[in-house]
Amino acid sequence: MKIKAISIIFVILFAVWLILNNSVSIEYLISGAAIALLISFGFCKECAVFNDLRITPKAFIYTFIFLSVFLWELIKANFVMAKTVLSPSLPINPGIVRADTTLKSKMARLILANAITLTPGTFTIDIIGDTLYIHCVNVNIDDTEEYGKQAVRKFEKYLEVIYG
Amino acid sequence: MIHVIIIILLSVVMIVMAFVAIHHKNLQVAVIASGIISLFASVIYIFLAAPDVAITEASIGSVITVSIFFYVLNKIRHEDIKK
Amino acid sequence: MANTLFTIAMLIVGLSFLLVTVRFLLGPSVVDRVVALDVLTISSIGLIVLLAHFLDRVIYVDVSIVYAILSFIGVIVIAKYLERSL
Amino acid sequence: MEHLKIAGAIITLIGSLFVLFAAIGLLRMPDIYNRIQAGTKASTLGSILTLLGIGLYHPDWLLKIMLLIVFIVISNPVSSHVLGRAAHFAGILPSEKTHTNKLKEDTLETPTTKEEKK
Repeated sequence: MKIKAISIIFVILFAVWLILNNSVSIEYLISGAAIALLISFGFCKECAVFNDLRITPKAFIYTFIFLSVFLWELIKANFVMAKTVLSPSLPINPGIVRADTTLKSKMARLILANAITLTPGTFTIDIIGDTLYIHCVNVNIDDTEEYGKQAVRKFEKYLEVIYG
Repeated sequence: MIHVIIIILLSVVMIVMAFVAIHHKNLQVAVIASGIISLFASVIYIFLAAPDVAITEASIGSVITVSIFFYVLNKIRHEDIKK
Repeated sequence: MANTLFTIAMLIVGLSFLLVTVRFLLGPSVVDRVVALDVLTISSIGLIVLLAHFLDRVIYVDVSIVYAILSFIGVIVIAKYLERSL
Repeated sequence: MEHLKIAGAIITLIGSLFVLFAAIGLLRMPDIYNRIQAGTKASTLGSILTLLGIGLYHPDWLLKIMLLIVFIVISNPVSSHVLGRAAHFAGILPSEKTHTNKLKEDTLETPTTKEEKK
């Protein structure tokens, strides 16, 4: 499975090189490919970052759905935040809640935590074991567990398909 | 016109940060303030049409210097704990 | 028309610099000031790209790419120091 | 073509307004965790919209600006998470409005990662 991680990192590095140089002439292509190959073979002896990524058509579709859901949540988050900040009474009700996750892959957990950070009123403070600790601006006093579960569930169902 | 306003604004913030860096009791706050000074200095270098100087100032002044300062502060703190 | 809107956007970003500076001066703890540094860096990326539009040269966008990568490293080093695990 | 330029300028204006909201939120929120929320969240979307507007105005810069947006989207949540963690382990308490603090309950019972590393 090492070859998959190396090839993914090679593609990413090569694309970044081409975008930064902003040209596709033959010298840039050759030198960029050589440097990207060197880096991806030299520094990816034990990198397990992309090992769990599935490359199937279903995973591609779910990646697209995940990105669109994420963008929508990001825009909604900012309008909620703007409304909270601009209202004179500052209606906040903060709390730190627990939420369990079923994802096993490290990369999937990283993406889950980042997505939660950019969604309305929540941000991940820490992950200990299988538990995420989420700080919320507006949390219901009666049902704190349910609030955290909802925030995690929203993205988990897509990430379960993309990562094993 | 807008260039002049932005340069004046950045300079005001830089002067305030310089006062903080000199007069604040807490050493960490002083280091962060000096980082902000070189951050804005590199924006002003861009106004003066010198992007290479701006890249150098941003990377050395506002990241590497701050990182080395915090590394050294960390070493000093460990020495204190041992005593 | 478009240039007027860009000028207003630049002024608004400059105003937000002043407000974040006030938070830096007030901030009770060191972490507040680091958050202020983070917001200042992110908004100065926006300012540099606006400048690239006004001076009409693409090389300034590269400066902001350097900013985006390096400021992240700076914030992580400071946070590691505060967490006592550097 | 002209409409695209006007649309880019309006998007840039909206983005700069979000940056301003981030600054106001940083100023008004009562404790450090809420400040991190307001600051990083609003400044992320604000800078994304600002960059996107410039990218619509100059379509030949769009690739570099997309790269910049990807960097910001990846790195900004990580830095906010790291700052929140640092604030918690440096012993900064949330404000009195915070009614549940599960993280504090749990880290008091078991030794934290900070202790294990030493």
